[in-house]
Amino acid sequence: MSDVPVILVANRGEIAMRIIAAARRIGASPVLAASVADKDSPAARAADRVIVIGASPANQSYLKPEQVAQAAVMAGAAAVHPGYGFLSEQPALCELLEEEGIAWVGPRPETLRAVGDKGSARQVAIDAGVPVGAGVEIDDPTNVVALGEQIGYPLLIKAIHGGGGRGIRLVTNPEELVELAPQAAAEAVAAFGNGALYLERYYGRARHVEVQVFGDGEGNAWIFGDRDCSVQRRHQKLIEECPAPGLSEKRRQLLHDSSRALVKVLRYRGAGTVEFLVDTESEDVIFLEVNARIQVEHPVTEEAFGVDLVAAQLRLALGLDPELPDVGPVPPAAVIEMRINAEDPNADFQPNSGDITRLVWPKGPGIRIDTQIEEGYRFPPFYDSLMAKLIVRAHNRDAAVAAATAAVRNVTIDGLKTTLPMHAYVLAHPDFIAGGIPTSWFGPVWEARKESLT
Amino acid sequence: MSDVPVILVANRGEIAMRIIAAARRIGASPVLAASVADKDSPAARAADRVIVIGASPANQSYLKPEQVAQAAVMAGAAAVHPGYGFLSEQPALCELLEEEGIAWVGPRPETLRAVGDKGSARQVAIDAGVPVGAGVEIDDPTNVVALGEQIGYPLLIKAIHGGGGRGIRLVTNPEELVELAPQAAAEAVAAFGNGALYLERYYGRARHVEVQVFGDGEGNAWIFGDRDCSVQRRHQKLIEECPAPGLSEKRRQLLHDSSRALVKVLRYRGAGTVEFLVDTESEDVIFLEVNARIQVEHPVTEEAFGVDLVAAQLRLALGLDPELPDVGPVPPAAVIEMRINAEDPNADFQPNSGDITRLVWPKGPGIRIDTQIEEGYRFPPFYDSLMAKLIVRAHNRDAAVAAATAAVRNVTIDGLKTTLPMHAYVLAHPDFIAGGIPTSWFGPVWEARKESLT
Amino acid sequence: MGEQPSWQDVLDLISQLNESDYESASVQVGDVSIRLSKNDAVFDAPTTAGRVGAQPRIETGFDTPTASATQPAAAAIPTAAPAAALGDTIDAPMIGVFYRRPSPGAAPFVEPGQRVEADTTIGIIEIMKLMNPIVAGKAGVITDFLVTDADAVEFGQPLATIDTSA
Amino acid sequence: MGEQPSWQDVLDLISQLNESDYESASVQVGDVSIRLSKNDAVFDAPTTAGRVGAQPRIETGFDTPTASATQPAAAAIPTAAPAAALGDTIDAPMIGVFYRRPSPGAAPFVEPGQRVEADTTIGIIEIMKLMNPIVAGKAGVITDFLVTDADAVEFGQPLATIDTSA
Repeated sequence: MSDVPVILVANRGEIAMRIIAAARRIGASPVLAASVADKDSPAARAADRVIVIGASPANQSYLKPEQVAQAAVMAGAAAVHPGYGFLSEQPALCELLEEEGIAWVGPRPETLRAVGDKGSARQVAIDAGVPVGAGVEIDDPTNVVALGEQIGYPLLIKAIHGGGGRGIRLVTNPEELVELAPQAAAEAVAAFGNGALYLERYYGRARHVEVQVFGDGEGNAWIFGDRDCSVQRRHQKLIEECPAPGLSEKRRQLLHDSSRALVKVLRYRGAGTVEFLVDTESEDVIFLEVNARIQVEHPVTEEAFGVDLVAAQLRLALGLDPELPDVGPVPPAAVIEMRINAEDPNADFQPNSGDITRLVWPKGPGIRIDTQIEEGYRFPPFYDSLMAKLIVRAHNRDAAVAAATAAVRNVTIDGLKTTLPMHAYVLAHPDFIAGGIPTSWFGPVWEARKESLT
Repeated sequence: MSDVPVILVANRGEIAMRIIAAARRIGASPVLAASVADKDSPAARAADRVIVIGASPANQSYLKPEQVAQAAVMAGAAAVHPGYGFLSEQPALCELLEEEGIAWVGPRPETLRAVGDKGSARQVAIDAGVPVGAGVEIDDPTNVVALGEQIGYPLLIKAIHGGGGRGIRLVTNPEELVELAPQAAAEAVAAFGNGALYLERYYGRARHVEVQVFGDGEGNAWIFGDRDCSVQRRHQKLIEECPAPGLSEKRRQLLHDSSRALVKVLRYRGAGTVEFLVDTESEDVIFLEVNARIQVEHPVTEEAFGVDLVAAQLRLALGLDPELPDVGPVPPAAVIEMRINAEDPNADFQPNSGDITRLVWPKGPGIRIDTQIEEGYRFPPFYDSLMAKLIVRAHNRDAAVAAATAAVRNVTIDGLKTTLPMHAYVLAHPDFIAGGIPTSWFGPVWEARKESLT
Repeated sequence: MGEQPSWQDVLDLISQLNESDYESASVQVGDVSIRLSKNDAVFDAPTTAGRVGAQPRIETGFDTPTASATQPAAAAIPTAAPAAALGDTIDAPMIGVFYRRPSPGAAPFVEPGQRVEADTTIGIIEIMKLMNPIVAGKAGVITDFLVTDADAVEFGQPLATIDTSA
Repeated sequence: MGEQPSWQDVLDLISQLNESDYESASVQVGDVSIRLSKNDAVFDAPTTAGRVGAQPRIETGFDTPTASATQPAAAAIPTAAPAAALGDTIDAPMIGVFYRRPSPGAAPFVEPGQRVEADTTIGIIEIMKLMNPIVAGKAGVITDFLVTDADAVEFGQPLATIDTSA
């Protein structure tokens, strides 16, 4: 066997390029497992070899564990990096590879299972002493005042057997609760055949803040600060930044300590993210979930701390020292990432595909572009709409916002509609500039802009 | 007049690209003053307009102040950025532009004059209380012991009327001095018609350390740390890094304070560099010169501190706030720049030109490439051999050296001989890895390598 | 040329020529001949009979009944392929290891020269220990196998050639 | 040629020719034949006569004496068309402002239709207040001025056309 380990890249697009770069960084040989649509892609050209695993639709290629595993065997891979999405958090591929003695670049399958389910993830968090959202079942819908006090207002009444947004009521005070609880129980019986209800605290103006962790698999953790990902549209992140602006030292410490405790409880292996809801109207901090993979927004952390998380993932998977430093809770720089999607922000973010006829990226200090696209690239219709990530670093947040604004202005992508106009708008908005907007901010602001234009 | 100011870029190659990027960063319109050879270059395509100022040889184009000034007038330029080299430190172009009311992106002409001459620069340094090299004229060649003590050993005896390396003798102790001084005087009479001699301290194992300054033109200074540029071949810098490794706090403070004093004395305007010789065998720190321009190696400072020095230069020249932060003496990152020259390191660094048939850059966190070259670019024979600067940043020096090593390994430039093999060699050398090598290190080490290969 | 261009090769060439600056082009390799014109002002030779206005024109040299048919380039991409009978292949429907025999030592499912129907099993692809029978997918005579027994194959890789006109 | 070109070779050649300055080209190697034209004014003749062994053969469509010469590809590149006499220009030897008159209101140095010698002054270029007389550089008849009086000109910019055959 050659002493150059083969890394199978089981993904596409910008993250495939990123994993290939990390493989080259550690002197490994990247092999791409590609669908037919991607067999001549820029990532395919960047890899040492391409193995076509299936047809263009993801459910016939990138989502097939046995096809990826077969490619790993054929490639003689020492490790498989699943990127994000696709099979990255599925124990299935991980276990198939284990049988073949091929390393999985990610946590153990039992970790994937433990954090993959909301209920068990919540239990893990409770075990680790991490704050979780208050929730309580209603025994008697006519006797709810004490429960309401216990949860706090505003709160949501949810039908236990409801789902998909049905059977949920927002309650802002005890009077409403007393009035609505019996009603909701009756409706739940009618709608779901079961009147069981529970109460949950409602955070209408909370931020999405997450912590980047890296576990050695034995309970020890590196913590690489936090990211704010509150610029969201329908739970899709649009802009991320590191560090999260305006966090008090106390809150930051709670987030970081909680994340460290989770890594310890899970004996977490490799890169992961612990997501929290950070309320702007109370001091509450609530655990949301653990993302057991590298995330789209990992570059802001890399640039802020001067580390290579993907190379560290590969090293750890190969049994090597991940070569990561111990760092402080706040990085010495501010970094913003803008997701450039092939979506038309002026037409309800409708995705589009086609040929990129002209492409110019800004250059200069602190600018990083993670992408697969290039001039002449035909952006395919089969996969998600992320075209590129524009990452900008500066000495502090104000400078980073200014640099990001200039960078967005100096991108040219012809041939497709992109989310660039949305970025220009957000970066210039006083609320964003002030920092600390909640996840509920973008939707109505963008709607209001649209109305002001018509 | 439009409210988008025009910046005339009076240079070529990678620095033209850099200035164009900075102009775009501040929302200005870059116009390139190009020779015929460069009129279709990547920089020409990146600019909003190209003005052909003269024939391909630099002395018929880039070195002609009146041609550049004429282009500035024709472009309606608000400011002219001269880059480095060419006319960047010549008062001539600066003064022609002043007459036209066009701003010069650089210090005042009197500053250029004051620091452009070794003698006057030394006097400015003395006035500013900056340590200069000990030197003393010999009155009586038979009575030199006291003078020798005053200078310290080793020292050089130099004929005042000598030059070009002639009439210089290295002396390591008083006995040699007593013996050689009369001889040298006699020889100087014979060779130069004048026996006048002086003694100068000799530093055979000194480092080249420089300080990045930025003056507001009224005596106030920003200091952006220091750079080590000691990997040199025949006074040509090959590798630069920020911060200079292994400097004691005391030495660093002396360098920074001296540089600040010079900015104050000169009421220095814009970006500049103060170069020092830092001895490795004594505690001596000696002022060498002020480079009154942006330097080739400015990116290491930009990446280390998260600033945009070229954009700051442009802003200041346009009468705006340069938007620079106050920073500490040591940056929160380590950055290394490798100059990739079109030279064959295995053939005495002989330059070559021709078509770049294949070009692949490494990607990933902390990597920045400053270049004009691209696949298919015909590297011209008319100008200097700098093709690209590969800049790598990491959280500390060890990580930066490792990242730089991987980055160099992952560059492919086909069609020309480059200095990449030299970089790979230096980055892997224990002396370089340890840090703090003197400028005399590279020459013999590279020679020894060559001999070991044959 | 040692090998004849495949139908895909021809399509690729046409696509490349279409993106080129050439107004017209003529390429002949062995018995494959391609002539294209963006303005139709050329090819006054006997072959130019039956032009369709200024449409690009493809002439294949394959000796099939459709070979001299004039048709627009765009239409030629997947449907047009009047499936040159001799060049037709059976492609791997999945990644895996291809076996021509039901078990080691057993006789191959089919041999070159043998006639198959669309549902005839011509081999097995093993993917992560799961055995998947591979059927011919079309009727004809297997002319050759392009992979060796127990070769790893990728999705879409041609396994065998089949003469569907036979 | 020792071996037949591969299909990839053919594609590469077409791509290379596309980036070349040729208007048209015809290459035949063994039984591989490629003919390309960017302007379509060719290929009327029976071109396949006169093969030179197995050498690649390129036929350009220029109707000049060299057009039908057989030569290796590399040699053909810079030896371009014999400079059409009518298209000759007098180019600015420096950047600046071009004046056709010695002073405002004065008569122009030369007018179109006028014969000049190599050392005839045809105008002045002012660069940063320095006036530089511009001479024709070649003998002939000035046919036209391409810049207006007091236009800013760049180095190498054509100032006037000259008929050197007149």
